[in-house]
Amino acid sequence: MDFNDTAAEAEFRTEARTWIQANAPRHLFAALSSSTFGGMNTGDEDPLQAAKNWQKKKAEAGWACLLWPKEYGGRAATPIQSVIWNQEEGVYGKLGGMFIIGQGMCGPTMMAFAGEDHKRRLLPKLASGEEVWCQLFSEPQAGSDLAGLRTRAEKVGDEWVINGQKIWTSGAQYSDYGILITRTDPTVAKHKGMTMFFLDMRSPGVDIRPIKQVNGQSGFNEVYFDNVRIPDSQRLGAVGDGWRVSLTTLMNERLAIGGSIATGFPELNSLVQSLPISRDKAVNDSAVRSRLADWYCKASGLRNTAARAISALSRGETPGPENSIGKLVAGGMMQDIAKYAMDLQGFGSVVNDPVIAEGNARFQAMLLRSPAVRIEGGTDQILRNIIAERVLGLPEDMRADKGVPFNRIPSGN
Amino acid sequence: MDFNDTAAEAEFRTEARTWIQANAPRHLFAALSSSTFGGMNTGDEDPLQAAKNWQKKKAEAGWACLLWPKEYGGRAATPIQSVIWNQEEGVYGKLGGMFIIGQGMCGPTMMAFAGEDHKRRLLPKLASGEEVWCQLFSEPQAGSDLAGLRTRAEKVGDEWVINGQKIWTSGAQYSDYGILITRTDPTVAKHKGMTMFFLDMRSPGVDIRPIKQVNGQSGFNEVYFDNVRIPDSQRLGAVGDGWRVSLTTLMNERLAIGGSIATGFPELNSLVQSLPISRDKAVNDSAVRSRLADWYCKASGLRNTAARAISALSRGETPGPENSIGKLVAGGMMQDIAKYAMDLQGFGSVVNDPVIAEGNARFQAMLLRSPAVRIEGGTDQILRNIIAERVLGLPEDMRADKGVPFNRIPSGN
Amino acid sequence: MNFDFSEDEKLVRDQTARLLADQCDAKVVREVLEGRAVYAEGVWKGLCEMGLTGTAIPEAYGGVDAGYLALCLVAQTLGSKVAPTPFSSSVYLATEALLLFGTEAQKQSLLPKLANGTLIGALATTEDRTELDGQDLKCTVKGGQLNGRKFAVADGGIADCAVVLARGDAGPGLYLVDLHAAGVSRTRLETVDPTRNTARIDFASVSAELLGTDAGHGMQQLDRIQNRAAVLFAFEQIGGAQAALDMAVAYARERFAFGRPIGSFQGLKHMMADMYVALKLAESNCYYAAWALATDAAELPLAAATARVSATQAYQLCSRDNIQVHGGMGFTWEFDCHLYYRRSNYLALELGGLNVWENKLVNALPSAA
Amino acid sequence: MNFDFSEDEKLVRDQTARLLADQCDAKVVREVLEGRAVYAEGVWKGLCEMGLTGTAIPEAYGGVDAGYLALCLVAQTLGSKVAPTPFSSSVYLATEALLLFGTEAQKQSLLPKLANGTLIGALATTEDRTELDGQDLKCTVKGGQLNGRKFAVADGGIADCAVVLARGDAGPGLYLVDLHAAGVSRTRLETVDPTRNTARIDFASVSAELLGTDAGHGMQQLDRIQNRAAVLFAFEQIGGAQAALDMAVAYARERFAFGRPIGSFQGLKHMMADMYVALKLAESNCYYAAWALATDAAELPLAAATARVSATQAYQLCSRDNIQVHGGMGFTWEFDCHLYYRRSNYLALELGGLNVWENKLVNALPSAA
Repeated sequence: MDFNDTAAEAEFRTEARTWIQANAPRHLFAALSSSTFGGMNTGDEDPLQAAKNWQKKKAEAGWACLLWPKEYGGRAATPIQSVIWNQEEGVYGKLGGMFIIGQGMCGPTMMAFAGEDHKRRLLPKLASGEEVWCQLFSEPQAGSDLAGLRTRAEKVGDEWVINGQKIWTSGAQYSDYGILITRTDPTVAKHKGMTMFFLDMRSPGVDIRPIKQVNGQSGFNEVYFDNVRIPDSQRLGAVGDGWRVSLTTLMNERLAIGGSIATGFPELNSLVQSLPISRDKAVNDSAVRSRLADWYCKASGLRNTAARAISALSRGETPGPENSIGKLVAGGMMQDIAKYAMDLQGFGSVVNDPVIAEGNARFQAMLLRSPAVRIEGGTDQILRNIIAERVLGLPEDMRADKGVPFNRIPSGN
Repeated sequence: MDFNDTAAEAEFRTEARTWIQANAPRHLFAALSSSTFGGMNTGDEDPLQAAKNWQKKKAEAGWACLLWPKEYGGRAATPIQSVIWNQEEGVYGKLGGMFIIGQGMCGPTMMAFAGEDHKRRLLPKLASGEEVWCQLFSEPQAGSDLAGLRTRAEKVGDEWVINGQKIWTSGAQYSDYGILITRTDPTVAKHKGMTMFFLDMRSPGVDIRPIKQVNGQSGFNEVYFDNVRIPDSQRLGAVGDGWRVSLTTLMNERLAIGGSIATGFPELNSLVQSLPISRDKAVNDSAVRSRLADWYCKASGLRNTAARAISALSRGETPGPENSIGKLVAGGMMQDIAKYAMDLQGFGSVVNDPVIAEGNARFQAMLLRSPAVRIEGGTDQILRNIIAERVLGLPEDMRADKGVPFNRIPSGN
Repeated sequence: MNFDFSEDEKLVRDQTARLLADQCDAKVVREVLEGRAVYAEGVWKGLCEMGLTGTAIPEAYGGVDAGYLALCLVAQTLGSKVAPTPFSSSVYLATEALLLFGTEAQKQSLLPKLANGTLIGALATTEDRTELDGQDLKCTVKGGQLNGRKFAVADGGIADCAVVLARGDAGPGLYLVDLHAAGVSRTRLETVDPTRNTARIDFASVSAELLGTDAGHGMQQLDRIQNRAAVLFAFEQIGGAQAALDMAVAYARERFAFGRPIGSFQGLKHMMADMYVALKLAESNCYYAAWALATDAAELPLAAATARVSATQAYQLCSRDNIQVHGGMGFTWEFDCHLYYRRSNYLALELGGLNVWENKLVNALPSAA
Repeated sequence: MNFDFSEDEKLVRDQTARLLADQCDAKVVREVLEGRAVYAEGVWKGLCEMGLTGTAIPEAYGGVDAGYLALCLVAQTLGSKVAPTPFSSSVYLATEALLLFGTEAQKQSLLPKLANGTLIGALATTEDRTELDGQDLKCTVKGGQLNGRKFAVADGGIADCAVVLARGDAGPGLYLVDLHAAGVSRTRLETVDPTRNTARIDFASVSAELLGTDAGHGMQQLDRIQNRAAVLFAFEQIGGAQAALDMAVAYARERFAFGRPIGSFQGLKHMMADMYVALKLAESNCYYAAWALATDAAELPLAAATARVSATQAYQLCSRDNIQVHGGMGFTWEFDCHLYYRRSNYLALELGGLNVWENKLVNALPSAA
C-alpha cells in the first residue's frame, strides 16, 4: 500500500505540471482561489471568455478532454492520467466548469451514437471550448422520474418536429449545441417510447429563459420548443431507444474523480482557528471540537474513498460502488456546516455582503446554495435508493408505472 | 392558561392522595424507586404477588380501573380523574405494570363485545387483579403487518378449533385468560377473514414458551395452539369481524397519559452533575451542555405535550394527534442517551453488574432494553407512517395486498 | 389544569390571521425581498390600527392590555406569513425594554407611541461577527454622548428610536437613542433574509439617555429582555415551521412521480413525519414558555431557552426539508420555499445563536430535571 | 498510487476467514456468551497455530513478520465473526507495548511466547468509572511492588501477563506483571458483552517490572500504544459493522410484510443505505490509518483517531439498525443481532470512548485540513 506514482505516472505528472506552470493564467489565480461555493470568480474578466481562453490553450497543446481519441481533439490518455491532470490543474480546473456537461456527458454520447462526419466536425470544437454544449433532459414533470418526460418529437418527412419544455438546463444561454431526449411514442411503456437527438441551440423555435435560484444566480434555464425542426440525421440511436442512449450519458455524470468534492470542512476548520467564543478560540471549545472531529471523519472518509477509486483506475480497474456516496454525504454536510459556522458567529453573520462578511461570505454562499446540492443530479432520496438497490441488492420500490402505456400512467393532472 | 386543578379536580386529588398515603405499600417504595428500565424491583417480595396485593387493596376501596363502570369493578370516573390518580399513585403505579394489557386492552374489548354474563363474571376479577389477562395478537409472520396473521380457527359444532402460533405475548406465563385473534377464512381479503375470541389460558393444547430477550429477561412468550377448543359463546364480535374488534383493542394501546414516558434524561442529568471529565464536572463541559440542552428540549417537549392532552381531557375533549409522537421520540432518545452516558464514563461502564455499575447499572439496562422500545407496539417506521397518513393526510404506501385473497398474498415462502 | 389559550386569545389570533390573509400574501413579501419596498408599510399600518402593537402594553400607556398570551399568538401568525414588518423589534424588544426598565417619564413619553405604532423601536447590540460579550463593548457613552458602531441592527433602517447597548462610566448600559438625531448614519445591509430590514448604524456624538436609572447593569438587563423576547420569537418560529410543513405536505400530495404522488414514498413521508415531531415538541415547549411569560414565573429563563432552542431547530428543519420535498422547484426564486428558509436562518441568529441559548438553558436547568 | 492491500495480505485475510468459518460460528460465540466457556480456546489455538498472533512480530522474536497491513485484515476478519478470543488484548496491546518500549531482554523473553500464543497478554489501565487521567492513579509501584486495583481489564481473566499502568517514584509508568504471581486476585465481571472476558484485578504487593527503561512517561507511552492499537480495533469494528449490515440486508430481502419484502420499503432501504455510507467512510479512513500504521507515518495520530471515531460510529449505527430491520426478532436472545450490538458497544469504550478520541483527533488536526 502506498500513495506513490508509478514511474510512468510520475513522468506524466511532471510533464503536466511543467506545462501548467508555463501556461496557466496566473493572473486569475487569486480571483479563482477566492471563489465561494456556487460561483466562479474571474475578477474583471468575463468568466465565459476566461474559460474559453484557457480551454483553447489546453486544446492546442493536447491537454483537453484527455480521455478522448486524438482525432476528436483528445489525447487518448488513460483514466489515471486524467486524474493526475485534474490534480495538477488544481484551481485552474474551476475554469472548466462550464464545459463539464458538454465534454463529460454530451461528448461521450455523441462518440457512441453520432455519425462519423458529425463527430469529426463537432467534437474537436467541443474539446477546445470553441463551442459549448448543454443537455436537455429534465422537464417540469420529469425530474427524479426522468423517464416521465413529455416533450414530443414527431416525424415529418426527413425531419422531426419538437414541441415541449425542458428545465434545469445548465448553460443553455451560452450553448451552441445540445443533446435532447424526447418522447416519440406515448402509447408504449414509458422507457420504450423515447428518442435522443442533438440540435443547434440557435434553431428557430428554441426559447431560453433563465431560472433565478435562491442564491440569486441563474445557472439553470427553462428551454421551450415550439415546432423546432431537427433533421433525422441528428438522431442519436434508434427511434424508441432514447432511454438506453440517455443511460450512456448519465453513466458519465459520475463526478470527475480527483477533483475533490466540496464539503465546507476546510472553511470551518480555518474559521474556528481564530474565531473567539467565550473568551477563547473556538477550536478550544469542546462542543466545537466534537463537531469538528465528526465532520473531519466524513471529509477524510470521502477523500480516502476517492483515493481508493484512483488506485483502481491506476490498476486499470473500474472504481467500486463506494463512489456513489460522495454527493449524498457532502450535500447535507455542507448545509449543516454553513448553519453551524454562522451560528458560531452570531447575529452578525446574517450579513452576506462579501465585502463585510467573513471570507467573502463563504458560509452564507454555502447556506443559500447547498440545498440545491441535495437535489441536483439525483436527490438524496434517489441516491439512497440507488445505493440500496444497485449496491446492496435490495428489492426495488413498488412501481405504479411498470409496463403501463405512458399515456395511461397516473400523473395527477 | 394555568396548571391548576379545578375545584372538583382538587377535591378528587386530595381524596386520592389521602387514601394512597394511608394504604400504599410504603415498604416497597425504595425498591420500586430503584427499578431500572425494563425491570420492576420489589425487593424480596414476589413481584406478581406484590402487584396483586396492591391491586386488590385498590379494588376493595374503589380505586381500580377508574374509568370502568362500577358493576364491572370500576369507579365510573372521568378521564381527568384517572390521570390525577396516576399522578398521585406515582411510583406505586409501577406495580400495575402486569395488569396494563389486561385492564387497558382486553377489558375494553370485553366490555364492547362480550356477553353480559361474561362481563359480570370476569371483569371484576380482572379489575381486582385476582385474574390476569393477556393479548394473543402478533405472530411470527404478522408483526407490523398484524393483519397477516395465520392462526386458524375452524368451527366444529358449537366450538372453534384453534391451531397456530402467537408470539410477543406479554405475561402469558401468569395469565388466566387471553383475547385471541384468528383467521377463519383465508379465501377472502386479509382484513375480512378474521375472528376474535377470548379463552381460558389453561385450556388443553395451549403451550407457553418464554422468549429470552437481549437484556436476559423474558417478559414475552410464544404461545402454541394445538387443537385448542373454544366455545362459540366466547366469540367476540361477528365471524369475520375480527379486524374491527381488534381496532377497539389497539385504540386503547395509547400509553396511559399522565404517567410520563421514560427518556433517560433525568438519569443523564443527574449523572453529569457529579461525573468528572477533564478535571471538572461533566455538566460544565460545553459538548455535554449542548447535548444536555437538546435532550432537555425533547424531554420537556414530551412533558408539555402530555400536559396539553391532559388539559383536553379536563375539558372533556379527546387529546389531539400530537400524542402519537411520544414513543417515537422517547425510544431513540433513550438509546442515544444510554450510549452517551456510558461513553462519558469510559471503559469502566461496560460493567453492568448493578452492584458495581453506576446507579444500579441504569444506563446499561437502557442500552440493552431500549432497542425493543423502537419496535414493540409499533416500530419507528410504522409510527412515522401513521403520523404521515393519519395526522398529515399524506397518501398511503402502495399496497401489494389490497383486495387480494389472503391465501394469494405473496409471503416469500 | 387548563394548558391552552383562551377563546379571547384565539380570537385575537384569528383577527390577525384575517388581516394578514388580506394584506400580507407572498406578493407583498416579495416587494420587500426584491427591494421595491423597505418593509410592508401597509401590513404594519394594519397591525397598528388593530392595536396589535400595543397588545401587551397596559392601558395606562396607551396599550390594549390584552396580555402576553394573546401576543404569543399574534407572533405565531406573523411568523406563518413571514411578515416583513418591524413588529418583533418594536414590540418584543424595544417595548419590553421600556416596560421592564424605563423610568415613569420614559414610559409616559414613548410607550403610547410604540403602542399605536407611530414610533418604531429597535434593539442595537451586535458589534461584530462574534457572539456578544459585555466585556469589550466598543460603543461608549460619555457625558450623554454615544459614539461607536453597531455592526448589524434588525429593522435598524426602519426604526425611529433604538435601545442601544453601550459602555457608560458605570459599565455596560442600555441607552435610548433617537435614530433621526444628528450624528446617526445608517447603512442598509444585504443579508440572507432581505425580507427583514437590517442596517449598520454609526453613532458620532449622538445624545443618548440611560434607559431607567440603574446604570452599569446593561448585560443583565439585556438578558432579561431577551428571555422575554425569546418566547415571542419562538412563536414566530413555530408559526413559520408550521407553514413550511403545510407547504411540503400540500406539494407532496399533488406532485406525481413514477405514477404516484411523491407523498406516498416513505422517504418523503418519514421526513415529513420527523418535521411534524420536531414542530410539535417545539410547539408544546412554546405553550409552556407562554405561560411562564404571562405569569412572569420563576421558570421563565429555562422555559424561554427551551422554547427558543426547540423552535429554532424545528423551523430550520422544516424550512430546509420543505425545499427537499419540492425538489428542483424548491430552490427557485419563484417558489416560496426560500422565504421560510431565509427567515428561519435569520431568526435563528437574532437574539444570539443556538449555542448561546443551549448554554443559557443549561445555566437555568435544575440539577434534578 | 496503490491505496489497497496486496494479494499476500488478502491471502492472509482469506486464510483467517476460512479458519473462522470452520471453527468460529455463532454456536461457539454463544458458548462464551452463555458462560459455558471463558473464551473460545479452540479458535485461539487455531489462530496461534496459523501464526496470526505473531503476524506483526519480527522473526527475530519468533514472529512471522507479515506486517501490520496483514494484521489489519486479520482484525477485520475477527471482528466480522465477533470472535471471543483475547487476540486484541494480547496482540494489539500487550505485544505492541513490548515492541514499542520493551528492553531487549524483555522482548527476548516475552515476544516469542506472545508470538506463538503460549503467553496471553493484556493491558490494565482503567481504575474507575471515569475516563483515565494520569494525575490520580491509585495503582502504585514502590520498590518493585505493585499495589492497587484495576477496575476492569479486557481479557483480564484469561491473560497470563499484563502491562499495568501504575504510579512509580518517577510518575506514571507501564509495568510488566505476571498474573499468576502471588498477590494477584481476579474477579470476573458481568458486562454488556459477555463474549469478551472482563475482570477486576486486585494487586497486593505483586512484583512488577518497569516496561523498558524510561520511567515516568507512562501516559505518553500509553498514548502511543493506543494510537497503534486504535487502528487494529477500528478494523475489528468495520468487520463487525459489515457483518451487521449484511445480516440486515439478507433479512430485509427474505422477510415479507404487507405482501412485499420489507427491504422494498424506503423506510428500511434508506436506513440501510445510510448504514452503508457510514461503513464506507469508516472503511476508507481505516485504509488510510493502516497505511500510516504500517509506515509509522507522522500522520498516525490523526489517521488513527479518524479511523477510530468513524469506525466506532459506523459499528454502533449498523449494529443498532440491524436490530431495527429485524423487528421483534432482533431483540431476542435467539437471533444473533445482539452479538454485534454488544460487541459494538464494548469496543466503543475499550481504549476510551468517542469523546476521548474526538479530542485526540482535533489535537492532531492541522489548522489547515
